[in-house]
Amino acid sequence: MTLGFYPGCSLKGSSREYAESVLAVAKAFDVEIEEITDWNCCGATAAHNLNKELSLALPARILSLAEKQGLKEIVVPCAACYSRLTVTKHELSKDPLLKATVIEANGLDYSGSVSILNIIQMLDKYITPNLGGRVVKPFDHKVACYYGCLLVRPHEILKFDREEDPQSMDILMLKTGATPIDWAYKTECCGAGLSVSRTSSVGRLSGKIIEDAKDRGAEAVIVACPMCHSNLDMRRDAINTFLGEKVDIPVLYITQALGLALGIDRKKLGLQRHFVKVTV
Amino acid sequence: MSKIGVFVCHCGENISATVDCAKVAETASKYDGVAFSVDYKYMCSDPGQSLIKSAIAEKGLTGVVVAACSPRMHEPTFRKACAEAGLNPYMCEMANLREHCSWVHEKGEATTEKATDLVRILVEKVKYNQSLNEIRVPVTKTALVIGGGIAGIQASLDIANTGHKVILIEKDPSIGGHMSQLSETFPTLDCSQCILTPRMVEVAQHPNITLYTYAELESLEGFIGNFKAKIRRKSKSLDEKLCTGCGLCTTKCPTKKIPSEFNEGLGNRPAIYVPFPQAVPNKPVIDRIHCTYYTKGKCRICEKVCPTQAIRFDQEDQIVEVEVGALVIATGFNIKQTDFFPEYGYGKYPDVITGLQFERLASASGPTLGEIRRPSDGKIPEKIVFLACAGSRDPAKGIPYCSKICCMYIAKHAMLYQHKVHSGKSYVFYMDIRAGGKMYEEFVRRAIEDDGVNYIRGRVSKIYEKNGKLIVNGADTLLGAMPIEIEADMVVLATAGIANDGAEELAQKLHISYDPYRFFAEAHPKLKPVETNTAGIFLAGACQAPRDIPESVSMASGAAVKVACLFSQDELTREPIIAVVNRQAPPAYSSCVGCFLCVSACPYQAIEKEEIRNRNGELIKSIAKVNPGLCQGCGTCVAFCRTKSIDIQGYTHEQMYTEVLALLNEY
Amino acid sequence: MDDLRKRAKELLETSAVKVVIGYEQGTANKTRALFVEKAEDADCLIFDSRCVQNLATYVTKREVKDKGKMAITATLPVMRSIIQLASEFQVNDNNLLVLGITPESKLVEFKNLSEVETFVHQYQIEIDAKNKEMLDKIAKMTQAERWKFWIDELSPCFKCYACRAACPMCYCHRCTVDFNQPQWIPVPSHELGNLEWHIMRAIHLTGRCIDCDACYNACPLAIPINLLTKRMLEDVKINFGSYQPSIKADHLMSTYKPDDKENFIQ
Amino acid sequence: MAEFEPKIVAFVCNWCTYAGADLTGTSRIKYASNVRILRFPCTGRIDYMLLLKAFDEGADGIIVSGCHPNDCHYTSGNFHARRRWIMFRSLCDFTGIDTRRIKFSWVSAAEGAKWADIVNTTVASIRELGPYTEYKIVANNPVKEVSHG
Repeated sequence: MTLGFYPGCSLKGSSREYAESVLAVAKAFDVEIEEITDWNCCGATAAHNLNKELSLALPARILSLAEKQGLKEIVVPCAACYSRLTVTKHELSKDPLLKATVIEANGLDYSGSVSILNIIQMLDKYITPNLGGRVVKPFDHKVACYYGCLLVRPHEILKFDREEDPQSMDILMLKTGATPIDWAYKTECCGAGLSVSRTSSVGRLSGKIIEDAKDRGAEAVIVACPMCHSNLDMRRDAINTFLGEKVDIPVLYITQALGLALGIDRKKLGLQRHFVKVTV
Repeated sequence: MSKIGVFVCHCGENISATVDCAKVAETASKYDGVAFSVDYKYMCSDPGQSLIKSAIAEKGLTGVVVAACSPRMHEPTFRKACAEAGLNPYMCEMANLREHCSWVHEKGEATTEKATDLVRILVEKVKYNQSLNEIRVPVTKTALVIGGGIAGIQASLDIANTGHKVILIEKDPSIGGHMSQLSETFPTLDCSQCILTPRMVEVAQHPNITLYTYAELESLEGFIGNFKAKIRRKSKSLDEKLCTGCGLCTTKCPTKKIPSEFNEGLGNRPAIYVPFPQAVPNKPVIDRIHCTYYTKGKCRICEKVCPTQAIRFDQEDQIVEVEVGALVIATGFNIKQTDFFPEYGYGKYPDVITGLQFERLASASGPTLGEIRRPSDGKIPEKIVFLACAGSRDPAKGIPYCSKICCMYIAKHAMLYQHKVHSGKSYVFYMDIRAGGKMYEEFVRRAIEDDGVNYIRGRVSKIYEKNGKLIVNGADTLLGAMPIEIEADMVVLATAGIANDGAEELAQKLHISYDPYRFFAEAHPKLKPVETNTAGIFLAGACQAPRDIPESVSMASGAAVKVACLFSQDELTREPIIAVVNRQAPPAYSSCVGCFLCVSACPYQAIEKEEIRNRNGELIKSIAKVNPGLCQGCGTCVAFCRTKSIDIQGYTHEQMYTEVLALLNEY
Repeated sequence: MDDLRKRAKELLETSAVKVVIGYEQGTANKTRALFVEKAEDADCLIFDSRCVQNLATYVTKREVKDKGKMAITATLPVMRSIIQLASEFQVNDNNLLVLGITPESKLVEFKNLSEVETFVHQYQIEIDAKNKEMLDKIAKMTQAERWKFWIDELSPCFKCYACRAACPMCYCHRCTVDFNQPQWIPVPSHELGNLEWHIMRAIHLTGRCIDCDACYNACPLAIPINLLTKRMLEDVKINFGSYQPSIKADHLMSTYKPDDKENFIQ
Repeated sequence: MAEFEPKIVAFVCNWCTYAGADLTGTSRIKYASNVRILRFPCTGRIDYMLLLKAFDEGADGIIVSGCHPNDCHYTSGNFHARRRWIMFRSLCDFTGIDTRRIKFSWVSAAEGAKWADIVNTTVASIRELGPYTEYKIVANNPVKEVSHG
């Protein structure tokens, strides 16, 4: 079966390496990936703060396109996109009137038949069951798995993992040979969209995350969200300013860490693109 | 042929000011079946009542309509007057000319016309009234009290002291309940055990009280005054008559590491154990789940060391059947455990404890002998944080209600901590301080002002462990939601008070209702707080809602008085306004077809199956039967029955149908 | 349907049941109910698409019941009726054996009624398109048009009670219309009395009617009285959730939820 | 011609609405005199057949009222009644009975003013709707002879 792929803006821009690593890992396991044609913005942040119908119409269009393309299942690696798409599906399923409005606005059929997978669900479904013997270079490091906000919340809608103390990434990393640490900042805010407007706030918020990871001996932080990644990686200067020391723990996408364990070429995983040099 | 008397009251001028009473009486005199009609100034006065009585006697009235005030006011008065004159009181009806007519309309023809209509309706109804007799049921003057906490103890003692027999059952090996676990009590700080244990002993020694510990209700049948209860006495593996309570077995038992329920898991107990030193009865039971002999088939050390050979490994549960006239339910409450709180670590931090665990730490008889030491390493905490409303008042957690006792016990905990750890710092995160109660607010102020407890108005979002400390992240909403981080050594969660385990099952056994939170429902939130919807079953204490000790005790005494009132009569009389299933001659026996849909419609479980059998005992038909002891006369079943086989006395099909017809048909 | 005949024969021969209720060839190419008491008569049993009469109506009849244990040829609507009847204590495993006929016309024998229930629950009760359209049409009329529609439709009814006789749920020995103290519903044929009778019937069937259309099929005047029960079925679905007959569950109209929703009580 | 005076029948429960109407009286709040109250133990007792009977006999409007949800003297009589009302009202609507003429309400023993208001608004709206002629015409239709044979 072909797995649909919604990259969203980040994976085509600032987080190309995330897309690269997702595709590299999928390829390694012969998972057929097909990008949704003519996809559009998921409406994260801007739309859903301003206009409810628009914020639902945008993701609905993506899901409609996927349906049209004959996709049954799509993977959405960006946590924000995942959240928007899932929330939309949920809202439309419980309000037929809203659904009708959105269908009319988009001019596209929408049945809600496409299932949406976040990256962890995708890996758990297609990769980890076939992992046996494929881990050639165990990722033998202490890692801090950082989930951020949108991957596990709101629980009522996503129904994924435990919202206060999620475990799914830790379990997955364990299988790559890593040692996940027990730490307190798994779901604390990284500063998100303030990255551009209030960099110092991001420095403080992300700083606390990096600090706790460091204090508990993590050698790498593992993430599954481009926003988290850019705040923890790209804003490392601001973080270091806040911490008053230079902390050089690298931040890896879970697909990158997995790729390394599978022995995939570092370049193919886009590790060279990070601001904080990936030494692990 | 009916001979109905109509008595129109002026109520001074209350009615006559807007209604032409003489005309109403005159019009009524022309109605079919009206033998006598009169108006009078004050019908409820002695001369007014005499007027009715003499008319009944002289005219041989078969029915009476008093057109006066609301029947909710004087129906009993006039029915009594009728009864005194030898007319069945239920042959008397009232037309409400005052509250529903003269007081709410202006003087005029329309008002008088309405008054005559109201009289006519009742005249027609009375034609279909039937003589009814009060229902009498005998009373078994023994009470069953379920639950041996402070509420159950108080209720048992109060009932027993009125001279009636009481059977008290408790599911644990000892009575005492949660109160026996407490260290000191607010707002006086007197020691809980010191005030409770004398009561426990009194229960054990009272000649009117039969105490069954380690026992639970198996089933209940019957109705007010006449219940039959089956009680399961769980096997204690012990001959209680032989046991002297010397305790040798408990010291010799090799299985010693079982978390003690009494100490909320902060201490251990052996497999044969007495829950606590002051237990009543002070005799051990064997916990068969943990006992080596029951699990592995070997050991029997207790049997060997027992000086009186009281151990009985082969003892079985025993079912005791008792007949009782009333029940008091006092099964208490429970609290949420720390694992209910993911944000506070799913219970994985040993130093995040519940309020009840803190009670055990603070108790002189507790695992730390009253020293506040944290469970993980036994260190005395230098900084302690108390969280009020852990779960309570939190709709997202499914507990929107206030647990009521936490504000007070947290103040007490913080105070006790400050008294015991002078250098320590204590913080309380709260939403509101609810200290309504005698000396309660003063008590909280004392904690804040005299003992220096830091009260912070705000919620805690997260607790995590770092370098051996518990990092408490909260906000102070009085300082503009300023984030606050406290590095604490120990955290106490005032976890929500919840209904006890098995509350639903018990409610179903008792046929009483419970609220969405599984607390038992009172019959009326204001005026019947200790009654349930099942007559003869009363509630006491925290099984009804979170309650503190004084409230539980007052409720228990209230319930006891209700029982005593019931037991003051040899027979109960009830208004005969109840539903009745019709009976006919064989072969039909009744028009009821036995679909029993009425059974689920009845709010009182008053409808039962009656099996009609022939002489050979073969079942001919099953039909519904209303238990007159339980029926409260709402009539929900009546409107529901497809065959119109149930009718309600006083509001029968014929009566109500006639009222509608009489109202709309002009005469 | 050889296997049906064979099984009926066995059941009667072994005295496992005393009577098998099924269909036989009637006159005018119609089928009618057959009560087989002797094994040799089992050969008269037939089953084909013409067999639409709801046989469940017979299992509550004294004359049939008194014969002893019954077996019944039961299509899906009949099975649904039987489950509803079981929930009302009218039949049970001791007096009834169900020889089910699946919508694919396969014979299945059920060990007990709870197996029947499980089977029945695989299928939702759905109102057919034609009637649904009719319901919509009536709903779209003005109130006055609806009044006229029903008064006109019900006007020819002369209360023959064929609808009642055909309905498996109308098993009461004394119906409300037979009640005369007071006379709730006037005896003669009159629009208002007719309306009252049919409203009452629909209310009594609310939450119990399994939508078999037996009432409509029995009506000699083809009055669409089944629309009333269909409308109730739809309303139950909207207000309290889909109806499925169930032996153990409480009857829909003899229970309530504290948060039942309505929008008309002031 | 005199102004049309609607005939309104009120079916109320003894414990809440009847007592509430008593309170309207004790508070001396005035309301239209068109209503006649019939007292039932509980809304659970109110048979829908009686409502039809009231229209049969010439009522122009009907009020059905009882205790608010959770306040029922018998705990759940009003909940049962509410279910029946939901279905009965819908069936009436489906058969073309004018449901605007049946007012359902919850009036507690403390809501004397609400009772007056319910009566007044009902009387006003029925006055506007006029007599229930539709029903009356049909009610006055002659009984049909049915020839058997």
